[in-house]
Amino acid sequence: MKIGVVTFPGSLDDRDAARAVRAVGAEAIALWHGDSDLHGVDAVILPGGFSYGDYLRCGAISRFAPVMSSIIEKAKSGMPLLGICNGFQVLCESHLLPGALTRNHALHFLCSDQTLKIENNSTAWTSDYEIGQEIVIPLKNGEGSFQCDDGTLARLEGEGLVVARYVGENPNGSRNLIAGITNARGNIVGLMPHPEHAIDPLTGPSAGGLGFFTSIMSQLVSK
Amino acid sequence: MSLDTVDIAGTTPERVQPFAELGLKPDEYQRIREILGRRPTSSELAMYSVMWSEHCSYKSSKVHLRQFGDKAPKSEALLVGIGENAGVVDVGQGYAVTFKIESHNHPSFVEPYQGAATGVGGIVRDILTMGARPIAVMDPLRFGAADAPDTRRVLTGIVAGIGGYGNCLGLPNIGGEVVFDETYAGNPLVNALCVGVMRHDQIKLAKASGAGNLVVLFGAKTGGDGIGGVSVLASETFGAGGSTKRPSVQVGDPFTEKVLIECSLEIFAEDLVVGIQDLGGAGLSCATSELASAGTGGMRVALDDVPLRDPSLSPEEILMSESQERMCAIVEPSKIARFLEICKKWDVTATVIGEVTDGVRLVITWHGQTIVDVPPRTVAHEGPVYSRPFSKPDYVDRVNAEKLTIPMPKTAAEVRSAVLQLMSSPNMADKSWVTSQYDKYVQGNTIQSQPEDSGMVRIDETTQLGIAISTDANAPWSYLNPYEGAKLALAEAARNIATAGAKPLAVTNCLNFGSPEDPGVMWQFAETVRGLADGCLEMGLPVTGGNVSFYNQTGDVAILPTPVIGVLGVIQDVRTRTPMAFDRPGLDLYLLGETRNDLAGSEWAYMHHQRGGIAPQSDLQHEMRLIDALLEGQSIFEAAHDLSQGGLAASLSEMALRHNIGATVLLEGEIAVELLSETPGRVVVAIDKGDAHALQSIAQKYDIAITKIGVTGGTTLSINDAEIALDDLRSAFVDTIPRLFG
Amino acid sequence: MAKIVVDVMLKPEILDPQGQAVGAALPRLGFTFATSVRQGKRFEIEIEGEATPAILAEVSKAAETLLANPVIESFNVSVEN
Amino acid sequence: MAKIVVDVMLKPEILDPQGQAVGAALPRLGFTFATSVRQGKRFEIEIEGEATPAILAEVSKAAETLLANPVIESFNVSVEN
Ligand SMILES: Nc1ncnc2c1ncn2[C@@H]1O[C@H](COP(=O)(O)OP(=O)(O)O)[C@@H](O)[C@H]1O
Ligand SMILES: [Mg+2]
Repeated sequence: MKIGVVTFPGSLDDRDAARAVRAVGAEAIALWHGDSDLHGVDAVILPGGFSYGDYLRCGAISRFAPVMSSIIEKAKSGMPLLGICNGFQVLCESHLLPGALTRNHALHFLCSDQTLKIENNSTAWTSDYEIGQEIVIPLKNGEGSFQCDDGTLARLEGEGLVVARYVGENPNGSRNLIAGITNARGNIVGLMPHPEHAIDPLTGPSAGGLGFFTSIMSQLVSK
Repeated sequence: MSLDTVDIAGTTPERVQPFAELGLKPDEYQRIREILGRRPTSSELAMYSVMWSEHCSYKSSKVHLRQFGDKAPKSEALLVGIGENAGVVDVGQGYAVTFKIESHNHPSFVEPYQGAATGVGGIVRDILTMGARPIAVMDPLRFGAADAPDTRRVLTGIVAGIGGYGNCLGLPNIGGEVVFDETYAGNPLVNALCVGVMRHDQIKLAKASGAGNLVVLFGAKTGGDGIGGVSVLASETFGAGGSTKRPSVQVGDPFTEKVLIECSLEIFAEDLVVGIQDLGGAGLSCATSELASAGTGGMRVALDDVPLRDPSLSPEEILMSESQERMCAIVEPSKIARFLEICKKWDVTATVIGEVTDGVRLVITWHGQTIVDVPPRTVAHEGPVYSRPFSKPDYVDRVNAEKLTIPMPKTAAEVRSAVLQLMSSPNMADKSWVTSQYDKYVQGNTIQSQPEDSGMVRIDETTQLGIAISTDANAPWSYLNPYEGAKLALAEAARNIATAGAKPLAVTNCLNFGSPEDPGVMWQFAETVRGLADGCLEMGLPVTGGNVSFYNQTGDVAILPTPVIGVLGVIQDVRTRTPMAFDRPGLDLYLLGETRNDLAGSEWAYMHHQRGGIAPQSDLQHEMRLIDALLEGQSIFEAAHDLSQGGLAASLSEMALRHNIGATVLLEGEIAVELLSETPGRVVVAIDKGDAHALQSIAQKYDIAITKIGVTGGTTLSINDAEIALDDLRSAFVDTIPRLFG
Repeated sequence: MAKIVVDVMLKPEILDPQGQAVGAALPRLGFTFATSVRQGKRFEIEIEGEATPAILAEVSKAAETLLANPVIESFNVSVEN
Repeated sequence: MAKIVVDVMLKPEILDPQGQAVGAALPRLGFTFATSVRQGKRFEIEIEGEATPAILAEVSKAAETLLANPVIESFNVSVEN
């Protein structure tokens, strides 16, 4: 199985995402922002970081990278796509997912070990979790507050498109404690915290993030 | 605007030049004239003045810093020593590690966010320049009193700036310090450490050799950043109205630096450079003169080829600009095409601005006219050297003679309240409000970070080889006795490495002091360097580099002498490291080392506004035996935590709160001393009951006193008959910093 | 040469923590004039030649696709003299 | 009720990485109108009653101490109608 990991200028967690992909036995394929060829990958991860410095709005500039046009097209026809942190921001800016990620309500970068509750295990990336399962993975960003209008929020909740929610105090002001969402088809997932940094308790708070990567492996294998 | 050329300088010896405004003394200016055999051009004057400044030339500190070389211990680990951009240490398995601390104190007071941000940017480029991939940063910080009005502005800006830059570069922040003391009001200290790793054969040096090789400037375009002083020169030389306003504040662009890092690493991997230098303080003046003087000697640069952000810059200003995110490389002509291709891939501006010549002079032209023609060594290395007068200041004997009058808790109620008070004091309180603004996970190799005793990162995912770093300073002790203070800071940093199970290997330092023109401050400095050099020799740890920051004073009040010492260690298998805190009940707690009445300079004394008394005497032989004992005992320690500020009370509190597991402790002797004294050379360890024998035999082997002090478990920290609920301890510990700065 | 300004503000229904923080800080410093503060972005764009209607239309398109995120922000284009 | 606007921009001689990033992105999207882009902040402040000269003076003071950092930024206060 081949999973692509995109590197934009300013991507930071691309190596970590690739490490997590290898940890579940898949092949990690490096995709370059300027190259629209997806090299036959079965799924794509948009990693964390500060693409283009995130100087305008997070993800606003990367959305227009050549690689994104291919990814958007494939994802619309069902290719699994996971956006982590900056990747989630890119997904919202690309309108593949609704809403937007805005400044944390405390107005500074926050790096913490965050408890999440999995709310939807029918996506391509969360099938190995139980509904209601709690995991602890790193949250680290300056603009992670999920915002959308009331109608969108009602739709996300009504259709069960919330994938994960923060447990405990709201870390950043996200509406309804939303940490991650999916599209109706369940192939595209955006998640603010970093599962790729929780694949080994030696270097992360737990191995609780590994499920995102084992999930996609089982999905791809069973296809 | 008329251009001042070498030709004109030769025919107008009488022209009055604004050397004093540029910080040069009359005799220094005279020396430049002697070196050149004529008056300098305005561009040459710009270069000499900035390169002969205290910051770049180390003119007041050089005579003392020589001791690091003279007293250097034999070390097989040292691959590159003092003098290059950063020292390089062999950590085995073919890996080389480079690390260094830099200060960015003054700019961070003027504009806290940008000052701190560009401080991180600068040290990261130093590490990159050695050929290494930067893998982590640390940030020892000092601020004025926590409740002083300006501290909020300074602290919040500095912390945001360090996070803003480091996070965007993708460098985990693995440790640092946050210390408050009145003397830092108006003089905050921002010291930034970066560590990088490479293979032995990838080490790069800053030298320009091989006539015909090209000089390439790459990275950000040059603007008028950080050249406040030289505008004087531009205006005085070029008549009224010639100079525009130049910012003295540099603004950082971390995205450009991140791209520059990746671009440079790709260039290094293909072995495309002969030499390389980053542009930091003194910008192109520094890079060209240092590269040339370390090489075969000659270089020619066409300054008008430098890409500019602000086209109105004069040549003098271009030479002195401190625009960030720039590098200068020496490239063989056959490799330049590939070099430029990689730059293009990363969208990095790269321009050939000159070449190495077989001459012995650095020649710089501006639209074909020669504006600089100098022997590069005289700019880079042969600046003035001062043996500034120093003498022991009067305060020392006076404060050493002072008797401490501080409360000494005795009853259970007094002990309880003392511990709560201590742990809620700004210096001891939980710093996670600060450290949670830093990414500690990026790169996926962080094994330990805040609040552990040292930062630890893995450098090989297969063999699990890792390194650990700690930075420490104890300014109150240095104030009482700078010689001992330096040794004690060294010992503490080394101990913090060893508690985690890493073997100390090498030292870097950042020496923060007041004005060197004050003989008392100069004495503090001289004593500090002597202490550090002696300490390093005794402990067998080479100093690989460092930084000196003088003039940290407001009026005639200097900061406390603050030598920040960084120690690097190696650990063969990071999975075996010892964490600072126990994570289960039923373990036995032991104190390694002896407790004496060392309250002078302690946090408890500081909280009661007492600075007097006599600093503890270092015992480095004991420290070395303790380090050996810690390394040998690593496999039986469930936890090990250094005792420093706040003594045993602080260490036990920190251990208990980490995983919310209490402890019951019984102490003999005077309880206030047992809990609050800061006697160096002590560590608390937690072991399984079954390992008591093993611990005893290690202690015996290394002649380390051990005392069983208690057991882990419960929901309180009980000390003799005092009971402190962990919940109460936690609120005391965690509320202070957010209340002050949140 | 002309200067075109694009102002981008969060839509009124979207939470603005930056504006709120400023609004809370002002009275602490003794400034009591504000009943509400919102914070947005201002882009100053220099162009060669005149700000013709055609160019302004282009700028609006750029604002819509890049400078603002229409999901949460609104924008306004004006010419500075 | 009146609306006062404070525009804060980096001084021209100060590096503006944000504006630079936008300036570089525009042509990649086919927008070629800009010769330079600078990015700053816009504060919209609502007050009760009129924007009297006294209040505007207060706002300027607030801009100088809080909204802008005079070391690197300049600001402009105006009244919106
Ligand atoms: N400015 C900072 N940046 C990063 N880490 C910090 C900073 N200040 C403190 N820390 C971390 O917080 C922890 C506790 O700090 P401190 O009390 O100074 O440690 P110690 O008692 O070992 O000297 C350490 O892990 C230290 O590295
Ligand atoms: Mg310590």
